[in-house]
Amino acid sequence: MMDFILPAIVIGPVLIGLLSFLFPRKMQWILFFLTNIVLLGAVFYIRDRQNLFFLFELSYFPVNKLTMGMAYSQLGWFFLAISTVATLLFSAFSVGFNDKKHATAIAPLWLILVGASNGIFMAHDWLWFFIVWESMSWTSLLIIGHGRNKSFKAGIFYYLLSLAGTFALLMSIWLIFRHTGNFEIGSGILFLAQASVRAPFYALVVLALFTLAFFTKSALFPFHMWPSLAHAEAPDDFSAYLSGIMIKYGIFGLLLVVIPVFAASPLHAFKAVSGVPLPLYFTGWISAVTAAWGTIMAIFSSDMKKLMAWSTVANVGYIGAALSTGTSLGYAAALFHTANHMFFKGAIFASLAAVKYRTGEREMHKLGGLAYVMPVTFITFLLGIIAAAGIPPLSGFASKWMIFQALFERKLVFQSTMIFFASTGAFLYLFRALHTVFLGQLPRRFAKVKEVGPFMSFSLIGLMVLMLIPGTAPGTLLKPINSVLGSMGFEQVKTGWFFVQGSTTAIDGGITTFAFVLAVAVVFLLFVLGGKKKKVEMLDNYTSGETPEDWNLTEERYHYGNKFYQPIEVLFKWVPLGAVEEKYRQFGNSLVRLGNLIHDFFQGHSAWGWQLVAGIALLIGLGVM
Amino acid sequence: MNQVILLIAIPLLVAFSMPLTGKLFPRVSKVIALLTLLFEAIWAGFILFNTKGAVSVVIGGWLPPFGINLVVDHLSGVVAFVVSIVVLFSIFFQLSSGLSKKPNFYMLSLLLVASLMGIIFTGDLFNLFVFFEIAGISAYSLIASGKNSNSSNGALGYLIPASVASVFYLVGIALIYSTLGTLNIAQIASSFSSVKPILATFIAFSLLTLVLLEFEIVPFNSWVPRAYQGAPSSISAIFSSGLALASGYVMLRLGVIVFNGGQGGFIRTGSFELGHALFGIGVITVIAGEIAALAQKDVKKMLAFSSVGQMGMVLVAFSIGTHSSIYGGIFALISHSFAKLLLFLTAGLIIMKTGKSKYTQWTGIARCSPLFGVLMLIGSLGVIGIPLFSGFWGKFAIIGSTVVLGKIGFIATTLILAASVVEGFYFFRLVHTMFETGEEKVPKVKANFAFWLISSLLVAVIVALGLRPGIIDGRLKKIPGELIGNAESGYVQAVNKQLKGSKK
Amino acid sequence: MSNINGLLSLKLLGFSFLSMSVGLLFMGLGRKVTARIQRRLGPPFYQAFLDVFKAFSKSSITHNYVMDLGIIMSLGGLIATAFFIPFAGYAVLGSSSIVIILYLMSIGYLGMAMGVSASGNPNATIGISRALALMLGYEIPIVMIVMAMMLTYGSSDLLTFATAQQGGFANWHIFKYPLGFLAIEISFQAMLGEAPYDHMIAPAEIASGPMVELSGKYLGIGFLLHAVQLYVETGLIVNLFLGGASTWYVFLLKQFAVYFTSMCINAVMARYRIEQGIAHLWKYAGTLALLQLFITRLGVF
Amino acid sequence: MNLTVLLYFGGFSLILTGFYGVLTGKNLIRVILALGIMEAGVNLLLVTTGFKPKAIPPIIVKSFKTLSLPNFADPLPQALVLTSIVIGFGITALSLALIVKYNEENGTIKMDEVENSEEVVE
Repeated sequence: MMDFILPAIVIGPVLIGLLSFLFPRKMQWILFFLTNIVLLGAVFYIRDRQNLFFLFELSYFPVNKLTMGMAYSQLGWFFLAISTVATLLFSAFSVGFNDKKHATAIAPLWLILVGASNGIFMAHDWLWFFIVWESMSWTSLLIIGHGRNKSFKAGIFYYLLSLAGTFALLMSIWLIFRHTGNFEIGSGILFLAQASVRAPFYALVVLALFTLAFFTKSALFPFHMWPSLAHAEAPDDFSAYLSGIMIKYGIFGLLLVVIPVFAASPLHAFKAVSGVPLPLYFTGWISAVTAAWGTIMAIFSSDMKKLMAWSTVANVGYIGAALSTGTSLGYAAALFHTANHMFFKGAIFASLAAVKYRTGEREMHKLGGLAYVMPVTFITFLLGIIAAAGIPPLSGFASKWMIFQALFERKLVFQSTMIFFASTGAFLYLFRALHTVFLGQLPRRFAKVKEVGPFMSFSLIGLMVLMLIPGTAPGTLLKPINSVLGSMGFEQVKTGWFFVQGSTTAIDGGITTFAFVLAVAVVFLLFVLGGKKKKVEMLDNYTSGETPEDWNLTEERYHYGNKFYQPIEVLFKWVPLGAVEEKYRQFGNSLVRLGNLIHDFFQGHSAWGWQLVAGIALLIGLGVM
Repeated sequence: MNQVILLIAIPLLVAFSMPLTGKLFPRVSKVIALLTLLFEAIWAGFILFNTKGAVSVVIGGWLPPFGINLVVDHLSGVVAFVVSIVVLFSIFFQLSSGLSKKPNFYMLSLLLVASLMGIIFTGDLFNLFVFFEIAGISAYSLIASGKNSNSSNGALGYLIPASVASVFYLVGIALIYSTLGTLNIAQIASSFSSVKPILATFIAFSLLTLVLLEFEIVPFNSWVPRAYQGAPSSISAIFSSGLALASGYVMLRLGVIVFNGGQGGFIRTGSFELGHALFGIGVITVIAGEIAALAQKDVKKMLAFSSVGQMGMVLVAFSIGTHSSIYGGIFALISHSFAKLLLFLTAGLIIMKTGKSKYTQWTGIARCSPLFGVLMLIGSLGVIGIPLFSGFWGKFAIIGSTVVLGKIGFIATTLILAASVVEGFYFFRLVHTMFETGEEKVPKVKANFAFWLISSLLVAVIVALGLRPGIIDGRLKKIPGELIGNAESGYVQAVNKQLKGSKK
Repeated sequence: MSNINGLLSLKLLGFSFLSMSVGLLFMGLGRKVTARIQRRLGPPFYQAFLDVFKAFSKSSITHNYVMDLGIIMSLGGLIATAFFIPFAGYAVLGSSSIVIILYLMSIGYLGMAMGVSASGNPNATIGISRALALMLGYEIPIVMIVMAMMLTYGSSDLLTFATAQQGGFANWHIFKYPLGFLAIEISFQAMLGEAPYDHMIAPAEIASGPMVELSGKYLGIGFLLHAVQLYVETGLIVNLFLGGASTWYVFLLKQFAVYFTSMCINAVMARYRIEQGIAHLWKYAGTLALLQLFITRLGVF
Repeated sequence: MNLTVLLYFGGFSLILTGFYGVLTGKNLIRVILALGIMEAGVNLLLVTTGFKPKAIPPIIVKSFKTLSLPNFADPLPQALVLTSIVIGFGITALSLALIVKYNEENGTIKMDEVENSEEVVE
């Protein structure tokens, strides 16, 4: 059914974004928020309307009949729905965040980005996919850059990787078009699946190009360093969007293209390890390495946004590992974790933005004790890290558990070990962030800090709810995921509202939550029954009546936060963790040097004639070759 | 179609009357020059919209090979239209800017546009040479009119290699004439395959040296950075968007119609794979141009090297010689003309108003005057080839035709795209620096109505071409068919039909 | 979800008190054992109960709500974990997924860490930081062993592992996975925070670390936390390696045997430096566990 | 040796001589002179293409009863050469003017001694 609601959810935000350039800043943010409310309605309105599409023809000579546009797909809708819900909450946060003091001019660009993002999820063909993908890239660069020199350096690094990825996408699109004669995603997958038998090398090259595009976007190894730059330097409220939603485009792409090809190609097309096709197996290892690498880097970070960016990298590693199992349990786990990560990382970044909003500080060890003055932010962050560490009964556990089940179904124990290492490490760095930012000593200069305003609190509370529900009742997300799997022709996961069947055992979120609540109730009873408690100031207890100022002791100095995991840093001293970045940097520098050399060649005097001779010689040489 | 000669004659007439009228009524003469350019644009548009296919026009009743003919087909129509608009906008910009020049400057510009039209429409190789020389003479003088110490350096740096190359070109002409007895392009095209292979290759080299030099192909293009830097920005814009476009057009004509006999596919002269050589040199140009641009701090030089890179990509497309690659090359050329024009004019205005020519000094300009940042951004997006902006469709077609060429094509595509990544880097670096919050206060840059008119038109064109390639697609898609024919191309057929018809 | 009813709640209540009392009993016995090794008389075996009662009856100081929240969360989390440990072949929740146990245990640690961090004392935080760093050392070997078993049985249910060992000593995993058992013994020492891995408490260096700021009922809960931890971790090992048990007293005996070993080692060992501790865990426990996993993986192909 | 071949040879050697001058010359005046030599060479080449031994001038006079083209010298190359010479003259004049400007700006007419200045005003 040709319907204008699909273009409306893509073009609408873009047009409103362009229009909102004309409004004052406060107005822009409100417009942004309102647009997201409408979008949410629209997205749930189109739910399950399978035959929705919007295609148009473009007159473009090299392609006979260039049809492009959008079409409803269950997979796309799932991504669209979770991203719209998250975006709405982020936008509510931003409305509060961008007051006079903190306002950035990114709202219109962000709206355009939201439109492009919706377009990606609803893409019907490669060309449309490519167009919205690329639009998303450069818009996000401008947002990340937002006029700061340091941010730009981060953003341009992201954009360079992203541009390399999009160009890889461009190449692979044409390589497929050459054989299928159209840009449709479905026929491309079919072709690749057939080619995997007839011309495996060709198919692998195309798949590798796709994978490159999606890896760069999702920051899998060796592109794992851009989030630590870009997420950290982006505007604070945008980081949540960047880390929650934008990093998932690559995952979406992998699910859209690469996975179906492996599912559709015959079994004997690729060599298999543990029942996993070799390329996927390889991808799985890359993901596992990414997870471990991101974790170690996060443990070493002292900048809270950088730390969480590295954590995002690690989480994408989990998702990638789950995808690479090639089982429907793995796909379900990946989708589930994608959604969960969207919410909990959104919550974490939002609460960090709230912290920065009130304190203006990003270095963790300069903060501390904010839990006592910003309870809502603290609880959000706490739930966020519980979810992120994969501790039941919050959402992160269910999805991490499923990831392990998926890995285990294929008996990929070594990858699982790596992932488990990352997961334990996650607990370390997450607690570090919790402690150094929210616990310990409250520095005197932050004693008057207040909880954030109603808009931001509303957003934080909303995110909390989104973390709690899927943990207790995984079915809320797994049922839609099952319909996604069904639409892609995969087996469905056995699940109820509370219950999930894995490969080795089943869990019941309801019972786990019940047990936890009951245990806490017992302890609470004990706590209440115990003796009286008295609240005293912190420095009143352990200084034994001395006045701390006398020995020059302030709260800041008494806050143990810097070099928190010094022992682990010592252990990892010999690992060249920055080697990849260093290589990129060296490459960039040598390019500039080469550029200067070429320029000197042009600028050099008295070589005018020689250049003609050289040119002709070059022509002859190349022609003979 | 006979009125096509007006495109060459009128500006020449006005130009040569300029020294006199300029002395008497300096202001009026400038307006007359501008009106002439406006007439050029309108007339070129009129001719373009009335073009149904290749038509040959004989000048003065002398048939080729003794006389000279002009040929109008879709390709020349489109290119002439774009060139005339480019020159009109640049000169309008120069005229309306604070640094307006003496009447002689406008005379030279008219001379330049006349010669560019000649280059585009002429059907005769020697005539082509003459127009190239006129274009050269006016270009050298225009560069020298720049108000900095680089201008004479730039002019000489252009003059000397170009003159050497034109001597080579004349050698080629002499050899062609002595073997085929004609200098008419269509006649040469139909009999070029009879030339001995080694001689044919030699002729091709002699002719191409000049064309590639004007087409800014590495390593022939040593004149580019200093000429662009020395010339006023409006003239740099004409070089990049007009002269390069016209030379690219000549490259396509000579390569596909003359050397290859309109067969399509890689250009071959005899047994020599000229197409492969051009393909390789094109790839080298892309890489060298983009990397050199990366290292530049001077905005005009950066834009100049970026043009070099773009021309390399177009050369790659032309050398392949398939329908879609030619289409993509022309699309890329045209969109580059508009986008680079916008970039040069905006950059020129900023340099003129602030006196700062390095991008590192541009910090915060767009904070005070955001529209300039937006203009630079849109121009950059157009040049890089980001979807929804004009450059994309050209690049898209070019990539589509290179990547399928097997292993070498794959490698070349990778290199071209890698160079495009570099291009993306320096353009966004430039744009971002403008939006950066600088420490020192930057004065607000103001522009007059003429600039806003020109820039908004250009932005409209860039965005419109990006959103709907179809608006020029109708004309462009006929071009490859006219160049590449089964037996002989539409161009050659048209001329030969006319010759045969008049013989009877 | 369907089996949540009043009876289950009662059972869980029972189990929470069971786990606490067993742990406290072990703590008392442990002190006795240590004392005897050091040729002292030592306190009576019920001393731990007395300590807890005393702690709960005294008034206590707190600094903020996070401290209360953290302390409650820690014990609650660990008790919830204890529900998942099959006791003498009986899983009260009907599920004893090892992955849940491993993850749910963290919430106890997290709560504790949060509570004592909120006390603001840097000594407490240093203790926590060490404990967490050490966690990176011992979790990995444990997980590898668990995975080796999961590979064999195709299940991640602790009860499955326990029942598979029924029918005599020869079936015990301690003989089936000797390398794994060694690895898990080393890790267990670190998990309990006993010497040579007692960096977290390290009384001489950081004044008992996490406990430094706790008083009254907070300290009482801290004791209980340790008690439940003992119950959970010994229960884990008994179920994993010592064949579980079908009767409650055998199970308790086996649990105590595990704890006894640990106390003996604790009584005679000195403390590593913290980074040495992690390195050793990886080097020895890690290598052993990896070998075990590798061997098992080869067997399963 | 055939006269045509000799002329061709002469033309090419003049071009190469001039090209050598362009390649090696540092002094701008010398480079322009070398360019002049190249142009002379190529003009010679062009004229040679229209050269025929024992040809008559290509002028139709009344005494001709019939047109006998083969005996005419080809008039086109001569027209070309004429144009070429004019253009060469123009170029030389312009370049000399530019050299004067160059000398005014840089105080030298040697190429190597000038560095590109960074200052740009428009």
